Amino acid sequence: MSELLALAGANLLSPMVLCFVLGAVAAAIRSDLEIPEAIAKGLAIYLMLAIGMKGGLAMAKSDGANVLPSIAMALALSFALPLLAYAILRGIRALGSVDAAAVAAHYGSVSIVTFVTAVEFLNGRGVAFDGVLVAMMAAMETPAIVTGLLLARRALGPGTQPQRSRARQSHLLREVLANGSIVVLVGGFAIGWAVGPSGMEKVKPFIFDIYNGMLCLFLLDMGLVAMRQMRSVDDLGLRLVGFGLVMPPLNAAIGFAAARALGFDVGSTALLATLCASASYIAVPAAMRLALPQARPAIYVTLSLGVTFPFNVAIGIPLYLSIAQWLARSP
Amino acid sequence: MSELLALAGANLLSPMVLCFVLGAVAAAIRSDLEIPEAIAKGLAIYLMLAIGMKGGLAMAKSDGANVLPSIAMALALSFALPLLAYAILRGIRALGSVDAAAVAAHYGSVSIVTFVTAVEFLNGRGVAFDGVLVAMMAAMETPAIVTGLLLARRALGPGTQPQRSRARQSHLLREVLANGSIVVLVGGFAIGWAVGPSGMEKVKPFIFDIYNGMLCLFLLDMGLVAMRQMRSVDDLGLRLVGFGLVMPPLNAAIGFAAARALGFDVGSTALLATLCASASYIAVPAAMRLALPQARPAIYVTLSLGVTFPFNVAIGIPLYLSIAQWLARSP
Amino acid sequence: MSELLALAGANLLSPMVLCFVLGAVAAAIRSDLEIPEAIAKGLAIYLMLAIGMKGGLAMAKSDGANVLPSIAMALALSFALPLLAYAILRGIRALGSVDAAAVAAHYGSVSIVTFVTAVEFLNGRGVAFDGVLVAMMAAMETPAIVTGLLLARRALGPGTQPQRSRARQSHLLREVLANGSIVVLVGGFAIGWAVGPSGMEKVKPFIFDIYNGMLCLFLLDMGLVAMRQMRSVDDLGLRLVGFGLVMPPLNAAIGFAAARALGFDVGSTALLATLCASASYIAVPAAMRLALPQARPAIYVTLSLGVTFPFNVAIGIPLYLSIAQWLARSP
Amino acid sequence: MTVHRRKKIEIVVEAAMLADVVEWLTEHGVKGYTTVPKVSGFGRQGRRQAEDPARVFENVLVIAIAGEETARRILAESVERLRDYAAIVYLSDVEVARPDHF
Amino acid sequence: MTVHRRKKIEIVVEAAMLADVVEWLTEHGVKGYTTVPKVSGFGRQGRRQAEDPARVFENVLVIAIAGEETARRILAESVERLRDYAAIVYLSDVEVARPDHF
Amino acid sequence: MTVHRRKKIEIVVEAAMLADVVEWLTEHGVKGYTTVPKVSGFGRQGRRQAEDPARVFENVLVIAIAGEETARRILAESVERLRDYAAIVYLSDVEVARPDHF
Ligand SMILES: Nc1ncnc2c1ncn2[C@@H]1O[C@H](COP(=O)(O)O)[C@@H](O)[C@H]1O
Ligand SMILES: Nc1ncnc2c1ncn2[C@@H]1O[C@H](COP(=O)(O)O)[C@@H](O)[C@H]1O
Ligand SMILES: Nc1ncnc2c1ncn2[C@@H]1O[C@H](COP(=O)(O)O)[C@@H](O)[C@H]1O
Ligand code: NA
Ligand code: NA
Ligand code: NA
Repeated sequence: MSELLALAGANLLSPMVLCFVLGAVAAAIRSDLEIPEAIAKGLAIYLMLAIGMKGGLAMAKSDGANVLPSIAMALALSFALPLLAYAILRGIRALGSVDAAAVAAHYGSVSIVTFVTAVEFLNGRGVAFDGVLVAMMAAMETPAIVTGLLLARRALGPGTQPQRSRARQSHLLREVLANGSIVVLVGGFAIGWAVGPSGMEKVKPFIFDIYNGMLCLFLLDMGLVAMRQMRSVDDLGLRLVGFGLVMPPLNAAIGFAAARALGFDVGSTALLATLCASASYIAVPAAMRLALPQARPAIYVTLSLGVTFPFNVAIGIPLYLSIAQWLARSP
Repeated sequence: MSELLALAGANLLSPMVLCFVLGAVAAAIRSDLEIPEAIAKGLAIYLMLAIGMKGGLAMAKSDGANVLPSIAMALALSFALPLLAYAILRGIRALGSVDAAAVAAHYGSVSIVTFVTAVEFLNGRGVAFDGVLVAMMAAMETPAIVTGLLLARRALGPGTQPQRSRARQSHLLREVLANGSIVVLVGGFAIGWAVGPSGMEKVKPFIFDIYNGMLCLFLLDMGLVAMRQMRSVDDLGLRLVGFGLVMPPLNAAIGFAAARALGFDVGSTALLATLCASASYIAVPAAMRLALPQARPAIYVTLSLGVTFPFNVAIGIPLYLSIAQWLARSP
Repeated sequence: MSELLALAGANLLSPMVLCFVLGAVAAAIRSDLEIPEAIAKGLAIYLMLAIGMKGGLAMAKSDGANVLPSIAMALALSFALPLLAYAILRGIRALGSVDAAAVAAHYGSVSIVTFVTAVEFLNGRGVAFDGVLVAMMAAMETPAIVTGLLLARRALGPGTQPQRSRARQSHLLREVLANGSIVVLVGGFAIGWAVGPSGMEKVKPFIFDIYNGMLCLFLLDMGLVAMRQMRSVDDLGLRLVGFGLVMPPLNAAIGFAAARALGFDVGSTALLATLCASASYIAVPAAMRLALPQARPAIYVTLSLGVTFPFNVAIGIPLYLSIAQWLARSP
Repeated sequence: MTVHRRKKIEIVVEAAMLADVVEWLTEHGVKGYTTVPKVSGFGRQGRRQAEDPARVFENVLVIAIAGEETARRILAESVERLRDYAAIVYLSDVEVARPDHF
Repeated sequence: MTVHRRKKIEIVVEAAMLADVVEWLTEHGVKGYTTVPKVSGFGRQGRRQAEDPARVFENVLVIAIAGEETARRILAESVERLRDYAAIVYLSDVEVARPDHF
Repeated sequence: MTVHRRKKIEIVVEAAMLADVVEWLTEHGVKGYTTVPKVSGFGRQGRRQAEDPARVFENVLVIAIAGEETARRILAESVERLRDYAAIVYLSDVEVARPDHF
């Protein structure tokens, strides 16, 4: 426990995490501070590209034996995790079935920013991890959406759902399969793998050296966004907020089991737990808004961005690493 | 004098200042060159964060004995400086009392970009300065607004001013107290102080190495903006333009006295004079527009951005450094 | 030939060109990936400034004897090249005379991004070139517009053209003479020249070190934009697409002759050929839309951006370098 | 000059529905439309603020000039069609000079 | 389908006043409004160009559909209320299908 | 309060023509205008999507409130003036409170 606190304390002394705190404070005192949307999107694309390239470079250096089983596991997790979230939400009577299905999809998918923060946390403590985790993150983003929609369809019954027009359907498919973040992430991964160490040397100052600084700016924005979203948390009610805090460790537990099955090292285990614990707040909301307009965005965005995201950044990530280290010591 | 010219000449040979000149030339020949607003804002946030962190890091290395008196002095200066500007404007019958109050508020506050340019100028000549100047800049931004509003209230008399609605009042308060630039600057300062040299090492390539280059882009934009604003200068009339050129050295003189009282070194003296001499053109206009709609923005924005800002960048900063060096030599 | 393929293969293994491919793939699978317009413009300004400064720095190190004849040649080429394009378009009966004149103007002018990609390609193979090429690029951007408008005026006959209002005419003149990209490029060139190696040292990390990485992001966007534009290529018809593929090598041939007349080295020869071969897709469309509204942007933007630009990036640039190397070996 | 009466249809709708609304207008045979992006607002569904990360809270304003009958049919259908979405629809009278365009 | 007549209130006003105008409309009981940001223009106060650094020269366009009486009251009050600001207000007739929304 | 009738002129036009349209409106003596940037649309000239690199496919929406006669003259002239460009023009009735402003 004291080890955990020390870890969390050390975490808070990195400029990156402090920038997140700064953003949150700025929003809390209702500052008019605003990162222009274009800058935030530009930073996100940079981070996706850099993290993809780094993962690909790591793969180029390793033997790559565990790629296929890892990705199969990621797909299975993303398909399955929404079922647990849905069962809990219905069990505690927190939401109707359509809203529950929408929320469940968010928790089966992943938050890329949470992953990036966890990677930075591991780097800061010198904990290594496998490049395949980047590919697993990409694989986990979308299957949960399918499960969520199937759950909702069952609830709505046949015929209740408005007929999808062609434009809307094709839009949804694109959202889900060719999501911009995933394309950049996977593309960066492939590039890093293909060009290898000598090719990556050419972009080292941009991709490696200034990475932490770019992350500072991005986390400043995330602090702002998360805290502003937290203002709406009161409207959720106690039961839902409790769900948003309890679901991450539960999903992380499933992640630990999966990591053990794959024979992962400490760092990879912590990252897989983080992926399972995190909830999407960009890709899945966009998909739900198109495919399931009856579900309320005020609920699913606030839960994932206003409750679960800050919980994971402040408490979850150090916790998952502690557990991964403890698991590695116990046979 | 020849020393001053040599200094000014050297100043003009840095890529940063030449980028400012380039922006001004582009605007003068009516080029359609435009830095997107989002980029300009992103650059400003980067510069605030970097300059805050650098100041905090400098504080972490020093003993910090002079922090409190310095900040108290900064607050006092910002409260008091508008009185002189107001008296002059009324004395030369350049403006009515409401417009004069609004303009006075701008000259009591500070221009962050002018400060950044001065810091870069000192760095280029190897002149050191105290990290506390960054905190002083933050402290000087808002008190002048209060003085300006009090001056205007006296002029308008009781009851004349339209009742402030709740939304507008709280908006103004936020503008003034939780201004985004100040939050980032002070936050960066706190972070730099807290994480110290070892923590800052992680973001060195972003915060230190590429800083001058980012400044190039930002000053390119400022050159454009300032020159485009200068086009409206003709409408001001001779008396006001004269005010915009004479006020900076007058306020700088007060800054020299304050610096001597605080026992500042050469670099810190030059910077405090620069802060006093500079006029706000972002935070104060935004506050005035809400709190004092009767005052004309075409006057106060043009004066601070179109007259005083270019004067300080081209002539003021080298002048204030020369004087600070001369003062240091004379007992 | 095998040498050419090897070159093209090596080209494809740089992260920069792979980012272009990634953007094209993302657009091809209809991903919603989008680089915000402000970021794209910011990157473009950065690249112009950096490439200008690098060219100026190279000039500062060389003797500069060939500057005037080179620029005179550049102006002459840009004036003359549209005549060939126009003759071909009319000869193959691909377009009416107004559309043909508009398209011809694009092929006489240059694509800055194609030039930047070529420079990066040369750097990757260690091939040197003369700084004056940057000045030649700037000189080639606008004369072709004048030729295109004269061709169109002849076709429209006197009086047919709507009277230009003052606002529109001055707008056009500004577009053409004080185009933002050119101002930054030429300004950066002048700055690099003026401050020399010691001055440029201050901005080295920003201008040199992270340049390749910034180029990655920019080419990612260009891949997206070009591939999205290629979707409209079907509407062009076979004859026009053929024109868009044959015109670049034809113009490149003229570039080789000009390079020989100027006594250029291998790298400069390849770059001049690239300039001649490339077609404008930003400056000229904007000018044509104002001055020649009867011409159809769907044709000229699709041809230059959707056909010629990707051809030059994938095939043209390695081809022109091979030829330049072959020419250097044959007396 | 003779002027011709047409109806202006204005629709404020969540950005995610833009493609759908445009398809629907086109099915009704409008000859053109104009869209204003990044619009914010307030209505039954509460505050909707453009430029959120997921663009889930962004509105767009769609304007179409069309004949009276087309406009009335679109207004009538909108009740059912946009029921689940943040959206409003309203018509007004406009005068145009070139009747063939609309 | 029966259509219902309402008034459209349109206000072009300097961006700094947006929060204030919205509060004022709400006090009058409008059930919703729409705002278009980054609008430029020209009027008695001269040229106002969006995207200046201090956002002092940016306008917004506010649209609200409301009942006739509400609209007239807002128009009448606007004279006094927006006297010192860059602003214009105008009303027009619109038809809507769902009367309870406005 | 007495209200005064004016005409609202709305013009959707390609961005490249903005300076020209504004000059033209001013020649007709309008006392003000408002411009909304980055507007997209569809019309006879096909799809026009704002934010393309060359800004060749961007529209703007220009709004001017003016007297009836001015508005009719502008509408009449628009046919000739904007023939070669992507553009539409339409008028509608509005009510204002301060007749001297428009
Ligand atoms: N009375 C109104 N006047 C103007 N705009 C409205 C009004 N009601 C709603 N809106 C706009 O329509 C969007 C959707 O409305 P709603 O479906 O009622 O939430 C809102 O976000 C507003 O932008
Ligand atoms: N006659 C008009 N038609 C359209 N918009 C106008 C008109 N007059 C003023 N405006 C808009 O309202 C803003 C404020 O007007 P003013 O208070 O007259 O400066 C201007 O910047 C324009 O955007
Ligand atoms: N019927 C219409 N309703 C609304 N906007 C239109 C209509 N027709 C054209 N527009 C707009 O006017 C622009 C130019 O139209 P056009 O010249 O017909 O291509 C289009 O890009 C649309 O933004
Ligand atoms: Na998850
Ligand atoms: Na000052
Ligand atoms: Na060319």
